[in-house]
Amino acid sequence: MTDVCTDSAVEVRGLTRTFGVRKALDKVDFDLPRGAFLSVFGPNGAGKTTLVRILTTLSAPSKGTVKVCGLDVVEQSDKLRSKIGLISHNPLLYPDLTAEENLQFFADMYGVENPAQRARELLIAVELDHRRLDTVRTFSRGMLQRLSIARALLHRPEMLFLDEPYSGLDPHAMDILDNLIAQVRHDHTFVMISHDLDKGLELCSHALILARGKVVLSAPKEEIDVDDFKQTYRSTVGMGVA
Amino acid sequence: MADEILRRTPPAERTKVPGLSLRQYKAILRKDIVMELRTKEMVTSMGLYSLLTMVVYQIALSQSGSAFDPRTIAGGLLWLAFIFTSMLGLNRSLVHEKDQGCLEALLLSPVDRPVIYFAKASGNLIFLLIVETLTIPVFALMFLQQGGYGGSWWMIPLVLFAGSVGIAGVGTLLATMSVNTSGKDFVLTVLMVPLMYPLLLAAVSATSAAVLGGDGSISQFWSGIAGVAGYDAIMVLAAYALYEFVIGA
Amino acid sequence: MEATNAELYRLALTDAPYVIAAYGILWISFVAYVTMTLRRVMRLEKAVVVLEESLERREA
Amino acid sequence: MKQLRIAIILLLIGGLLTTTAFFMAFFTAEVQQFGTVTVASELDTAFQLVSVGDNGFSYGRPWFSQKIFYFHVPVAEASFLVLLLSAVFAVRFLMTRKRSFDTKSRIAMETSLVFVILTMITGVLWTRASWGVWWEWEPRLTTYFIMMLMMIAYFVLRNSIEDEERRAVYGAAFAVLAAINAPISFMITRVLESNHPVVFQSGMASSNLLPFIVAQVGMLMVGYAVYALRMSEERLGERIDAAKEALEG
Repeated sequence: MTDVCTDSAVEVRGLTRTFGVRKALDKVDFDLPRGAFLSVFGPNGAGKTTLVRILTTLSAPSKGTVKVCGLDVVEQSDKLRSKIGLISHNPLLYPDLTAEENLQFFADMYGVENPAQRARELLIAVELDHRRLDTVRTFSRGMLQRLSIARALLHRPEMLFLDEPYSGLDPHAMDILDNLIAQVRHDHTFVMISHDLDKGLELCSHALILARGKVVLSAPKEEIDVDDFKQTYRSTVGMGVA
Repeated sequence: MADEILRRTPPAERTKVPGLSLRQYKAILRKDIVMELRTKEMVTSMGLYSLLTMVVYQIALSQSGSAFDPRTIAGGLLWLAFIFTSMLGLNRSLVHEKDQGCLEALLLSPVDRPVIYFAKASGNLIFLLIVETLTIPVFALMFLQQGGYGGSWWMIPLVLFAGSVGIAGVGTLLATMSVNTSGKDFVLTVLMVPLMYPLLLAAVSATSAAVLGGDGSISQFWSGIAGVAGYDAIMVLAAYALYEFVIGA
Repeated sequence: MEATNAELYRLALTDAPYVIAAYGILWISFVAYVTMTLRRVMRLEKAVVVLEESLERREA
Repeated sequence: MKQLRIAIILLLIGGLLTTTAFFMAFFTAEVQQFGTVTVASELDTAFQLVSVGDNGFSYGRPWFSQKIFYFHVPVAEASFLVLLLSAVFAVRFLMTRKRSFDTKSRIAMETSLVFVILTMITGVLWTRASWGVWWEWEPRLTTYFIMMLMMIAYFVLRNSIEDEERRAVYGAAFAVLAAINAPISFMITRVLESNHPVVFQSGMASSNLLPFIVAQVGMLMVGYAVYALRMSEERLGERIDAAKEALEG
């Protein structure tokens, strides 16, 4: 093996994020193998968003080291950014640009070769080709979500981050999203923030519960007893906001 | 077939693309221009705003009598209109980014933060210059008919450009901050006007020299331009240095 | 003679109210600001003592 | 609570020095003259006889309002130094992201604002006494007015941001901009100024210089003491927060 970091997609050591007395994350440790699907659970204010912001290089750790795809999130953030994609409950698309313009714009930002062709093939893949000349403002919630998946996959990332992707979707749109995730599941690593316990457990291969910035539970799915897990989760919700 | 499209690249194929920053700069600028051409939001609202300002000026000058020469305060009136108009546009330009979380998507891409700054500032500069070009003839027609124009023709464009660089440069940073506050427009005004004070003072001095002409106007014009240029150089540099911190917060 | 002299003095002392006002405002503001801050500091110190005592009791 | 003790000691020494300077200003410092008063005949008076001419006896008109300067200038200088201090802490905050630097920067800004307001008040009174007008757009006063507006803007900005860290970053960025902008404002008003009187008469007797220096040293001590006092208050607040966090967690 020439590549030293082949088996760990995420490596978090002693990750602490503080500002003053407030600890958003407190000595978080965990590993995630390549190809895994991690669901992060926790009540509001537990530090889920902060964790994902750090993993996606949007904020820096106060202490500890974080490696994603074998790259340090602070030192090698630029390299890392072209290896990850984010699908959020926010579409992250410009409403006044057309679907095609949006994708081409982000293709330019990522330095994708042949942006026009790449955008087109993704539009076909998410079945939005017929609407490619319409501004995104006119799209339904489900279409937006599909387009935002296409945006996240433009630069062929190794890892995908999902920030509550299901919130605000109707059942039909959820099915489509499930379907798309299933299609890319086999060769991407996933990290998903979720409020929906059942959905999150169904999709994941690893689960993590955060509460008040600390890891309450981190385990592969095989080791998890669903009832116990739900019990633990509920007890953290009772702990409230840090 | 769909499967191949959604696949990731093998790690070996990744290389840093040369000239990426320039491509990103162009992409952001082009996107802003395309969006503006489609919605015409900023230029219409800014243009209308500056026309309304002209009406307000008419009211302000209505009692001054025929002996009063509006040319003596023309520079001040113009820059007053521009500074308040610019804030309208700056605010809009950053609200676009903020609205659907697009700024986050921008920050997630492998783009150097200064590229975002310069692209956004260039876009704002272009829109500001367009509105200024539209406003000047109207202003001249309404207020400067008697007396005429004293300086050389290139003086006004020069001072307009130099002043707008400062407004767009510092304004882009301030708007990036104010867009994340409650009470966006108000905060932008409060931050912007005092910071713009030296620029406006120098620009008004140069503009007045250009409009009035006469003895010593050339030296007054150049000292004004020097002031504006000095301000531009220092403050745009500072804004550029601070942008990375501000946009990441 | 004396009247003119008084006039001279009056002329000199037209400034006086402003000088007095300047110093007065300066001192009063400083004293008021410092006193307010000191009072807040003392109140906070009491609160710190209370809280940290109960913290120690809990840890003990 | 070492800082509190230092604050109080410095406050006492500073108070003592400024009070000494106050008495020196009125009892030992030579009274400056501001023009002359001419009377028809020689007077038996303490006023200095300047010249005897054809149209009477000229006596020096004592420049009483100049006494304001003994404190006005030290306060102004202290305010500017504390603003610089605030900017330095702001830069250090941006480098380290430690909240303590943000607190220091904010408190320094607050202290500076107090001093700037006092500068403004004494400045206005001096303008009234010396020139007979309440306000004069004179470079120094104008600069301080702009500085005051920027400082108020700084607090408006901070208060309109919810997220604590973002508030700190934006505040720091604006503090740096304000500190850069203040000297530019001053220089540009200076350069473009043409028709205003020169404020300072050059040369000062040593009896005037001494209270001036004493007041300056004293005022700097008071300035630092105020800053330290507010800092110790903030520290206490932080300890209370930490204790509450630990108790409730």
